Amino acid sequence: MNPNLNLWLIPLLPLAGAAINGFLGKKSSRKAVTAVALFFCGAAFAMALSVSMRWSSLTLPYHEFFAHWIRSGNFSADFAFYLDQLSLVMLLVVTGVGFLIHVYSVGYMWDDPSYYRFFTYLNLFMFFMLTLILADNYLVMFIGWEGVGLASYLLIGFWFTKDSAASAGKKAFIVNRVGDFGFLIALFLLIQHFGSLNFTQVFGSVQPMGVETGGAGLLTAIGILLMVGACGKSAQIPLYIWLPDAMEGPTPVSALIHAATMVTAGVYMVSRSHVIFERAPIALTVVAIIGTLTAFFAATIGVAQTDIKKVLAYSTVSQLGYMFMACGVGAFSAGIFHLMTHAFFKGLLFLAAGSVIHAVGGEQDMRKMGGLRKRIPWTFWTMTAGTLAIAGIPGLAGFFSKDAILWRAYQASWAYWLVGLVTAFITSFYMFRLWFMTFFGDYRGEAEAAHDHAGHPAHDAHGGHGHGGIHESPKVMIIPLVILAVLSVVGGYVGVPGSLGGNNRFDQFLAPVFHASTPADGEHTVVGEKGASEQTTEGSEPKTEASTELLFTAISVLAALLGFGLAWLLYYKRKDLPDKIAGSLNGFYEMVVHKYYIDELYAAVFVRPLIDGSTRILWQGVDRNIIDAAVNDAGDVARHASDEVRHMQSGNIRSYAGWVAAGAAVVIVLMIWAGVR
Amino acid sequence: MVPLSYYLLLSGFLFACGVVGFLIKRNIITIFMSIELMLNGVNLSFVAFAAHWHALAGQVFVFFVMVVAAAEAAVGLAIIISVYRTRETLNVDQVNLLKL
Amino acid sequence: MRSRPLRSRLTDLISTLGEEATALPIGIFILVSVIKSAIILFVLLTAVAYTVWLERKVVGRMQNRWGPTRVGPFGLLQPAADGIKFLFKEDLTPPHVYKPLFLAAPLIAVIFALTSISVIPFGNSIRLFGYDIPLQITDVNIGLLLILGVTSMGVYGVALAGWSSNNKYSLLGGLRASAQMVSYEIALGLSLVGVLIQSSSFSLRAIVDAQGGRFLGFIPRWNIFHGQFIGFFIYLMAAYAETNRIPFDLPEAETELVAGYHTEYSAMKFAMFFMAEYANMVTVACLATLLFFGGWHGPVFGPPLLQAVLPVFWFVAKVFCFLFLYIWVRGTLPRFRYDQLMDFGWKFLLPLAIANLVATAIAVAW
Amino acid sequence: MNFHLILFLAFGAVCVGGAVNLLAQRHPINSALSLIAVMAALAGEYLLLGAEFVAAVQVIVYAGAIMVLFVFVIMLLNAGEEEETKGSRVAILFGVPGMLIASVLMAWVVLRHSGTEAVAIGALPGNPTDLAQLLFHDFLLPFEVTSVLILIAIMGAVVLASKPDSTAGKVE
Repeated sequence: MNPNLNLWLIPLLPLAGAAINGFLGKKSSRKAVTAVALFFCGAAFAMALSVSMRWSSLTLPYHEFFAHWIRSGNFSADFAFYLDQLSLVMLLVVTGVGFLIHVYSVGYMWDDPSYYRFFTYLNLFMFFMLTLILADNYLVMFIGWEGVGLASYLLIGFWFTKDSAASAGKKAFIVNRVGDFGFLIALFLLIQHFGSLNFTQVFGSVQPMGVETGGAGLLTAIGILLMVGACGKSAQIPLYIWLPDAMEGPTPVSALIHAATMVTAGVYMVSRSHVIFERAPIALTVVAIIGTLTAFFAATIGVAQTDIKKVLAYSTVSQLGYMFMACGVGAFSAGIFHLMTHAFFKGLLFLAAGSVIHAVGGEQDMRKMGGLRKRIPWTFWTMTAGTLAIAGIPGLAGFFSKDAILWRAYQASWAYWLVGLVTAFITSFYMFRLWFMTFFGDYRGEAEAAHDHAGHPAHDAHGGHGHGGIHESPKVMIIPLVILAVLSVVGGYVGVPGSLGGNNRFDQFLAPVFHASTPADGEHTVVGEKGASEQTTEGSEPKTEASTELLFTAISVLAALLGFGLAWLLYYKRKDLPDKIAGSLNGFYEMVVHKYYIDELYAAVFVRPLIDGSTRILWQGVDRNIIDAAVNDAGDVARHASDEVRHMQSGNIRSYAGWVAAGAAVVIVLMIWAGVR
Repeated sequence: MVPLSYYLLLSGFLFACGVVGFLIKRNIITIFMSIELMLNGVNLSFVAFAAHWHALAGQVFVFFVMVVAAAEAAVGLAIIISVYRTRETLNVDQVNLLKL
Repeated sequence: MRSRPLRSRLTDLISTLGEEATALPIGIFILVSVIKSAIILFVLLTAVAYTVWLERKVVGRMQNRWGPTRVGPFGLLQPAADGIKFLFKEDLTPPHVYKPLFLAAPLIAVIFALTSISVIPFGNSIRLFGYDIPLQITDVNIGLLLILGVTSMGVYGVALAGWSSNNKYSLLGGLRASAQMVSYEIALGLSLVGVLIQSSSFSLRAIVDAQGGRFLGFIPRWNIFHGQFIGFFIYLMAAYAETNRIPFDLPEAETELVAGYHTEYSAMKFAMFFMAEYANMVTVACLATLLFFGGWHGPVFGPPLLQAVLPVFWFVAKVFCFLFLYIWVRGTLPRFRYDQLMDFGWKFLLPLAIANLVATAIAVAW
Repeated sequence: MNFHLILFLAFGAVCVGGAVNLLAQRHPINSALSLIAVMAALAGEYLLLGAEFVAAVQVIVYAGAIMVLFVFVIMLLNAGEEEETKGSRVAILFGVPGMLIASVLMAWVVLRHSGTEAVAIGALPGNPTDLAQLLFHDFLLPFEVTSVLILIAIMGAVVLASKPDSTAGKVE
């Protein structure tokens, strides 16, 4: 039997931290708050590590049951946790990166008046995220799902006195609701058809089912609806619009929630439901197309952004698109691999960006930076590691995971690969653009002069310290950066593909989850273009393909280098060129700068009609003329009727008694009549 | 030996007298007494049924009815006193407003 | 008696009313009952008359005067003279009274006063002409309840007299009487419950029988020595109030209300109230004897005839003691104020009675 | 005719007479006395039915306590004869006839559908021990509830009947 892992402690530790800080934090000193937050978060990380230590002695999947929640007829949903390889990876990523970001936040948020509140929310987020990961059924997962949404809302709107932050929080929440709606419907469908939300039971019921080919069936519907949910949470087209706005939150939040963990929940959920998706090719195709489009689309927007965090935000959207692309082509383990490496390098990038912003006194516009390389060397070098990793420079984490995805995408369809490749090029370009603009050239901002005046926005908690102009961040911020940088560099080596002489241990590790349940052999050929990918396990790829794969690797490296070169040309060598290009591409550039007017489009398509419709039809039409009128008319009728009837209420007791007696007499007569008959 | 129906008839008669008294009497105290008359009629049927079915529980219910009657008499008469204090009449036909 | 098979309808009916039915043929039963009623009525009325005489004598002595002395030796014929006087006085009916009730009230008072004596046993049954004849008009197995019920009806006489006189003194007397009697009836009833718990019967005969025997060979096993002293105390107080005797004679307080509820009464109607009051005193004294002082239990010795008479003697002696106590109290204590009376009843006697009841219940359950 | 029936009829006649007299009398005190007569006669009926304890309690509680309260209140308020006032037509036009029709119908039903089963005297032991067993054991909860009820009634009566100014004085 399995040893008792006490999984429940992992989410509950951060919750305890949140509770302590939430209730007592206001009165406690910053040091106490820090100690509580870091201790409970670190304890969760330690628990996760201890679980992974005992990994070999476990039979998987591991279940842990706590309490009955809903018991209704045949349907039941319990509070129970579930642990397998997939959960473990997520667990380690979330607790590990989360802990590092907690540490970083200590430095970053130190001067914020609501210091305790920040850590309360952060710990709360950890609780929900871990619940989401460890859930044994969709319902518990949904708790976590909604909970992280809540935490995200609270943290985006952390500086709620600022109007843009508050509305960004609301936007995130509302857009997420759209996705949650799809998720919920999917859950209802699951309950209706499988009578359960338990992963084991649902997948057990799904496994014998064949692959749905001829059109859309039940699994396709469920899959697409799940994907809608994932789109909301993971910021995919068309629901990505909230993520860039979410950058209103403090930078550690952006790093933790909107880059490393929460936004990957969608990927995790799709991967968790892979049994369903594998049997619904149309749904898979939808996932792949959405992922691919998002990856490309967001990357192009990222090129024209000037806000350092916005660039990273669109980059995140784009990278998430990669992950979905991987899922869509059936390469779930590649998706998760990228998820992990992305957590490392994107967390790193955000934190480093935060450090930069910190250094220049709250300025986020890259055009007002430059030449920071010498001033903040630690930040520069860690950021360089992150940039190289995301750009896919060989030997770093991003290279391996992105390469794995592209290779699998090619196996599915060259179109995915091509778009992915172009995206990789653009990614490399805008990341190096950011790099060059920030760290090279001359300093263009005025932070030197105006560093400590109160004029710059109070957000990003700069405030009191660092009066000496541009300066390096404190150690407490640098150490997490370094650790993440190291991880970004070496994190990829757990999944070196066979073609590069590795044996892709990551894929093998996840294999029990993703390969135990692929459709039966006779069926997979029908999957069509994805058939090949599902047949093979990367660990044992045929040698004949190794050279091809190597070729593709070379091409993507080339694309990355090309991006670097272009960025070097435009933003280091010939700085006048970008404006010229922008001028020549007048309309298109405008469009990109304005993010393809998507927000405006949404406003026109959804928000305006909604407001107009609510005002004209629902309020002035339905509400006033139908509902209110019904109520008023009912009231009028009642009033007129009672005007007539009230004469009965004379106040005369005997009169009342007479009515009662007469009524009783009628009842008695009726009873006797009924009895006699 | 007396048939059960005789007891029931007597009980019903008392009850009906109570109802009629409630309807035709004007003095609030007499009306109250009519209620007691109804209760007594019901009690008689309880006891008669208790004897008929050999179930002592019927007699126990009489006690409960008596307790309720006692409580009702106490509260009711107190109300009558306070009504009389404010209106100086016991005629229910003149006590037909909730306010003074 | 409840499981006895049904013989005839008549005996059956009577079986619910008295125990004698099985012992006596029906004709003789009726005859005996009539004779017993007559004797007891005679004795009771005589007792009432001579209680009045006794009262006048004793109070007189207490007040250092002679009391009645002129009519007969020691004034012994005074009650007869009083009776004749009442009979021959003009029977006034004031014009403003509500006549039906004015006439009915004294009757109600005296009837209920005399009725309650009917279930009181004076002694064990005696053998006469080969039949067992209990010294009691009828032995009902809920005798105590019957007495309570009948005495509680007695209040109507007083209340109606006060009201129908259409006189403010009378009305106040009637109101006081009804409020006082209803209030003290609760304490009275609760004080008896202790005795009932100990003897677990409502039958007065059974209650007396339960008091036979002795503690330690010389203390009689009467209820008053058997844990019911407080009960007796409450009973005594409540009984004084129920009979409107000093110190609770507020309904007829001369100094305030002229003569209270019987202000407007004269001649025989007044005599009826008088009789009712003293009959009630006798009943209450009998009840106290039966419930707390062992009834007719006492030393029995001597020849058979003496043995037959002694229990009755003991009973009468105890009752006499109580009547004397009444008179003694009257000669000694002043009258309460009305609010004091109500406070005493509700705030002292009632809680005490409840405490006594609870204590007795716990002791018995032990 | 038998003795039992004769007694039943005698008590029943008192009941009926009392009830009718209650309705007929104009003065509340006469109505009250009629009601007392009804109650006493009912106690007799209970004796016939073997319910001795109920009979005794009927006399003590109903006739001896509740009705005393009524008489007391009548005396206190010095209630006079009923005045003829124009009351409710409803009560006279619908209530009384309706009730009479219903009564007659019920009487008809009772007479028609009840058999010749008779209730014997003494058939049911109404002795206090068995009643106590029922009351304090089987019906303990209702018993306690009614005791609470009567406690509340006592308090309510005290509050209602106390003069408003006298309570105000206590508050000060």
